[in-house]
Amino acid sequence: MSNLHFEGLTKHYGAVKALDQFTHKFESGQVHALIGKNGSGKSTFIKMLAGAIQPTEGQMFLDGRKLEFQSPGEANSAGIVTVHQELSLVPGLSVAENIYLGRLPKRGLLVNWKQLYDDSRSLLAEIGAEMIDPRATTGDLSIGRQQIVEIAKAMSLSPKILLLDEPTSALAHAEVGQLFALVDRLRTSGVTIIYISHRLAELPRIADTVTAIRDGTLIGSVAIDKASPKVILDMMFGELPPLQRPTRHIDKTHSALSVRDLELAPFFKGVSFDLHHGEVLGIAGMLGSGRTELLHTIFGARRADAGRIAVKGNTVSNPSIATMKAAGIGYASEDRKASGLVQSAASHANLCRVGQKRIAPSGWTNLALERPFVDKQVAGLHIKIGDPMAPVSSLSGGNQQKIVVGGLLNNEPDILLFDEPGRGVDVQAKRQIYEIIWDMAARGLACIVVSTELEDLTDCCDRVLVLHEGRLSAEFLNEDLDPKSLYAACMTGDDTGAAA
Amino acid sequence: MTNTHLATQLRRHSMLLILLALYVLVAFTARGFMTIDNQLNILRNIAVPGMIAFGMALVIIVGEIDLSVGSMVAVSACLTAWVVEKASGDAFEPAWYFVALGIAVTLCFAGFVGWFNGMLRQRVGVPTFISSLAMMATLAGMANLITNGSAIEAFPSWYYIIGSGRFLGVPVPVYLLAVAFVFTYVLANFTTLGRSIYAVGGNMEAARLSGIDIWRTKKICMIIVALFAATGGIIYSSLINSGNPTIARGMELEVISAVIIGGVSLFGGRGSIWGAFVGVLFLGVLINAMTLWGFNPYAQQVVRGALILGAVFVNFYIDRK
Amino acid sequence: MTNTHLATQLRRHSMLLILLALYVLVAFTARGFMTIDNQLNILRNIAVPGMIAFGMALVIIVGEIDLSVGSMVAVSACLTAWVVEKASGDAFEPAWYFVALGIAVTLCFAGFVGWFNGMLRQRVGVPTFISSLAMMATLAGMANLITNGSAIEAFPSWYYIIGSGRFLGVPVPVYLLAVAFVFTYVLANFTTLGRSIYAVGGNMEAARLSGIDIWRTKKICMIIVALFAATGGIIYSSLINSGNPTIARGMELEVISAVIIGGVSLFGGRGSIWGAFVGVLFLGVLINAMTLWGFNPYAQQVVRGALILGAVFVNFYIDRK
Amino acid sequence: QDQRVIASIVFQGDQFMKSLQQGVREAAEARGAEVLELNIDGDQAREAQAIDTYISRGVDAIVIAPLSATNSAGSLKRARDAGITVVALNGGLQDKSIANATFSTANYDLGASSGNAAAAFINSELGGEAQVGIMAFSSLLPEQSGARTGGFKDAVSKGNTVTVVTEQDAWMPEKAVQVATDMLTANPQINLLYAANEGGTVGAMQAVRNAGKAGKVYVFGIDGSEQLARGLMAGDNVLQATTAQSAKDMGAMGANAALDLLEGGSAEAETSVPALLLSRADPDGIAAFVESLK
Ligand SMILES: Nc1ncnc2c1ncn2[C@@H]1O[C@H](COP(=O)(O)OP(=O)(O)OP(=O)(O)O)[C@@H](O)[C@H]1O
Ligand SMILES: Nc1ncnc2c1ncn2[C@@H]1O[C@H](COP(=O)(O)OP(=O)(O)OP(=O)(O)O)[C@@H](O)[C@H]1O
Ligand SMILES: [Mg+2]
Ligand SMILES: [Mg+2]
Repeated sequence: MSNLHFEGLTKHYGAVKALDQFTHKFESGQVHALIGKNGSGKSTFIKMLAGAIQPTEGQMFLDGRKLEFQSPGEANSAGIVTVHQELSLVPGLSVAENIYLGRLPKRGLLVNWKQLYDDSRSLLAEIGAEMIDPRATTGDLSIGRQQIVEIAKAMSLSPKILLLDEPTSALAHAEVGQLFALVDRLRTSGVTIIYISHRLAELPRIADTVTAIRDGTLIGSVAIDKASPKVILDMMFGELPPLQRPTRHIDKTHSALSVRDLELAPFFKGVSFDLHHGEVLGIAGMLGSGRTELLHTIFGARRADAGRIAVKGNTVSNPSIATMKAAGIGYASEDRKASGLVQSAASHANLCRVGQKRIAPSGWTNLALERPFVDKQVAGLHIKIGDPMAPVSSLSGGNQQKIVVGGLLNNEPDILLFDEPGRGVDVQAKRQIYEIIWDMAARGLACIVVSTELEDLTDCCDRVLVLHEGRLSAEFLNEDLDPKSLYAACMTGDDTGAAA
Repeated sequence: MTNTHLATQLRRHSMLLILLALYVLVAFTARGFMTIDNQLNILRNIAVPGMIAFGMALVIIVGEIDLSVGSMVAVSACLTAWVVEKASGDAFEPAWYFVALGIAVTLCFAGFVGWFNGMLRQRVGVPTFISSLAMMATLAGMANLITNGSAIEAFPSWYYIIGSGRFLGVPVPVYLLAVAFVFTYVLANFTTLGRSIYAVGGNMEAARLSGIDIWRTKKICMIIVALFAATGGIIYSSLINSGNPTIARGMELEVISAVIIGGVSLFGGRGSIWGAFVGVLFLGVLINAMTLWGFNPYAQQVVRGALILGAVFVNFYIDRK
Repeated sequence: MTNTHLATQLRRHSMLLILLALYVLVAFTARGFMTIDNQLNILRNIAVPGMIAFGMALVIIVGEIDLSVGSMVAVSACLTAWVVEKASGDAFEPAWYFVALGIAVTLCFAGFVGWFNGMLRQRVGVPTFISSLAMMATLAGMANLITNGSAIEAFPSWYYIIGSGRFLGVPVPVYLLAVAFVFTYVLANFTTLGRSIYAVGGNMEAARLSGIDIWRTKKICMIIVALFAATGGIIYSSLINSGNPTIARGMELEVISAVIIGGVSLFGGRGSIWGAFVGVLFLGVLINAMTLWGFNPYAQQVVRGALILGAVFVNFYIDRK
Repeated sequence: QDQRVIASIVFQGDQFMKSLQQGVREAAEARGAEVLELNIDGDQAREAQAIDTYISRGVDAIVIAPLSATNSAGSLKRARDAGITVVALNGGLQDKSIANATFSTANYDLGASSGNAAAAFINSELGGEAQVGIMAFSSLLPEQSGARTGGFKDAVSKGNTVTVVTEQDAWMPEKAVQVATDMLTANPQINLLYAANEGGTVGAMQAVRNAGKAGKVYVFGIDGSEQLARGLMAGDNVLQATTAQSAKDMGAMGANAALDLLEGGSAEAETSVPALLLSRADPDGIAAFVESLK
């Protein structure tokens, strides 16, 4: 039995108090949910416990024994194992090597490859992921599967304490179910689990207690049966006004975007739909169902094999990013880090990148010329930034997402494609982003929103299409939107979308 | 508050401070260093590596590299001389338009090579490190082939002006350096193309999805550095009054060091033209100091290496703090 | 299925196929190429760049670079000769243990420099590109200082064996090359350290979080390449029977090209020792063919550059398909 | 009167250049002058820049081994115009009006000296016929390399039937070993190798030894060093002759001429320093040369 105890744990980054005087005790053999809005210090806490960073002050105890880690390896040997928020896999190595990274089985001086593959295979089977080949190159797997590899890696360390930092943010429902079954099993066998998630709906399904941090300070901890959604939100944000999706009348005489028989092998085929001015259209589908590719194709980032795309009634003959942008389309990528933002650049530069030609049509530009466009979006979207010239990587996920949106708005688009706008963003930030989307829709903008979290779609969209096995299989209008029927529509037939 | 502000400023300009420290050191130990004449000398000596460094800074910021600039300098000097010689039919004093033709042909050739490097990167994905390395051998060979190994002397008597002339007491190459600085500085800081360069180097995919023509951006940078290298070759051809295939050997590494010493990140997306200038000046002062100190040439290599290491060390150390 | 399998295999070994194509081309056009003697010549000629390339492959896979290997070869040759000379007090035929001492001192020195490069990277974050560039100048200067600019001839008569001897008809350096190959091949593919090298180069943070000592891993790679360079210097000192500071100039770029031609990614994490060997062999065959063809040295540079470009082009093109 | 300052500039880090600078330094310091040394590493532009730096530094004299007989002229003329005494060593300058004094051994003569020795050898030992392989440094320093091989070729064919089978570039010793080995493989008929500098000569000598062709292939070279001297004295009969220059003497003459001129004296405008043939047949000459290197 292992009790985790913290005394005044504190981490400062210069003037930033990422975590301040954290004093708390986690009961052993339970699943503890740790919640808080973006940048509240959750990952910082986890990283200290994992030995990835050292506390500025304060102490950590396991069963009364003081913990002092100089490296992640030491934490592992103490039985504390972490699945970090950012995927930490080596893309060029095999799945098996990633699972046993740093601890490959040896025979004499050499790696025992047979044992490595056998162990990995049985471990993957144990967690219900036998479809993953231990010899496969990790970088070739989908994000979801990489996440499973990450969890397998944690399991291989036979943890006493397991720390999961947003393990589900990239997982689809079926995979989340698998993960929860695994967590249940571990709990039964006495493992203590600390679980960070922004998906508040999944907490009752998995957690025993809920602990909230706000701005680096511990707010409180309650048992799950006392943690109604309102209690949780109050702990996270203080008072939060209820979300009201406005009902709008959409004029369907003119379509902003019409897509006909679009095909991109092997992802989708015969995709046709219309998007109207002022409409927010959701596209649901399982992980890996090809929604990102669909958006990319519409945006001209990939070339369709067949089909026709018309913007405001005019067929675009040769879709490329440049022509689509000129036609008024904007695209917000699903991965802020890899393709949405230039992380090394300032918030200022990221806000001006997409709309460059509009901000400075002559090709000459300067900071003073650009500043109004930056200020406008910072104010309009309530982006919290200290210095707009500081690298965008120093912002929280929610604010980074707003920078993405702000950058697009500076190009004054008519149609916006949002790929996973809510990924890794806290509830409040997510609501703000919805409100921004509605605001824009009210001004006649047409939006497409893709999300793996079906609740996002039901909360946000006027109409939802389901992409299933490469075809649009269902359509829901806003009055009959609810996550359950949406989920059922995504799941009809077998679940090859996630397994193929 | 002002204190941390000062500290930040200090850190941002740490390389400049190190350069100043070197200046003071040399001023007190090398006779003749602090004369105006010598200062102008330094500027003239860094003119060619300097302008190439500005172009190289753009290339590195956009996420590429060009190892062929040294050979490009050599081949440009030779090509200019060769064209003048062929065009003027060995006249003793070739007319100005033959010189203009030589310069034009050379610049076109350089532009083409730069474009070709960029094209290889785009169409076949060959990393510029390797394609430009192969280009380095090819161009060096071409310089030798054109001149058949010996220097071509074909310029009119006034041609010296480009490399060794003075205007208002200041050497002509210094003006060219200034033009190159202003050009790249403005490009990097005050044009949308400059913004695109940083974006492409910082995150190619994000830049592409923003509708930036990433390949065009990269090619422009490759072309600019090639053009500057060609200009450098023309300046040198004037300085030594002939097209000589042996010049500028190893200059690529000198230029790249300067750029990196000046704080441009080899990973792309970060750095400034001003930083590249500070880096070039640092190396220029170092070489000048070595010449003035005049001690054992072998020890000079060691001291030079050690001073570079020391400067980079201190710079990174301050940065880290 | 077998068809795609074949295609995959073809793609994986595309550089090997290009090498074979070159072989066939040269075999039909260069007299004396296909003799056993010449083949052994090629192997002996690539022995030194080859072993350094294996070490360099590890360094590049782990995400670093070392530009000082050429100077390291030179300084090692000189240091060995210098130690033998000083220790044996100019005896006409120095005893074997003085030679052993010379070799030992040289290897220790090289190991220290490799460690020092790694240490600078760790403690101050100086990129190895720049620190090893400074080290290149420093070591070159040291080689000249030690020998005072001229070659030191201090070896006993049997010393030639290391660089020019034969055993069962095969030159000794070829055995050393084979040992270096097996050593690095096994290290990279069959040891935990080797897998850590790939992990650190592929994702430094992930490797660190898995409890891998990333700095130790990087340092080991830097030390290995330095040791191989030192061994190369010793082989050369035997080949030319003296410690000469002018050898191996520019070898760093040759070695790095070979490694990259062999498919090792400059961004780290990907590549193989076998690939590095293919790259080295490609360059070795090319240089040998040039000599056998015997045409104009200037044209050789152009042809060489063009063939490298062509090979890399075709290789990347096949890879892309 | 201040101490006189002499800048001593060479273009390469080899034995010859080192001895040259040593000669300048010793002679100048013996007469109380200060010496600034520089090696411009084969870079014409760097040479021009260094000379300009010395002009603005206001040195009294420049004693230089110019990188090129023609290209180095421009900046040295500027130095002369600025009132600096210019002494050219080694190859000298084509335009004789620039240097106050010149001490040179023409590169062509160096080649011819080895060529004459080779001609005699071919005549007496090889029956007047030879198949020759040449190693030069034309992509490093085209002018010098061309003059040295030209001199050799002209001299060696006098009275003999000489075929130049192949001509390659190889000037660093370890590369030269490889190139020479490849040359011998490709052209087994070669029985004489000529190399135009020290590295090439060392490489050719070692390649013949390694290939076990001692007694079948003979080597002639240029430049002198301790290693080459030993090669000439070795019993394997590989290296036959090489032509050195009296580098230290040349340097000392240069420095003295410069100081003489500065002190109001005069100096010969042109002095030809004879090439120094080191030959297997003349052990005393070799010994004397080795002594001069110390
Ligand atoms: N290396 C760092 N340097 C400076 N500040 C940092 C660093 N890492 C984190 N911070 C700051 O510390 C605070 C807490 O960050 P942390 O990553 O712990 O938040 P989080 O609760 O995990 O947020 P999210 O839900 O977005 O993952 C934030 O304000 C963040 O900007
Ligand atoms: N470049 C590629 N090469 C091969 N397969 C790919 C490539 N890109 C994506 N895939 C695969 O195509 C399928 C569709 O991927 P896509 O990213 O479009 O799905 P998605 O519905 O957007 O899901 P996600 O939630 O992961 O974004 C996945 O199985 C993915 O692994
Ligand atoms: Mg976090
Ligand atoms: Mg997607």
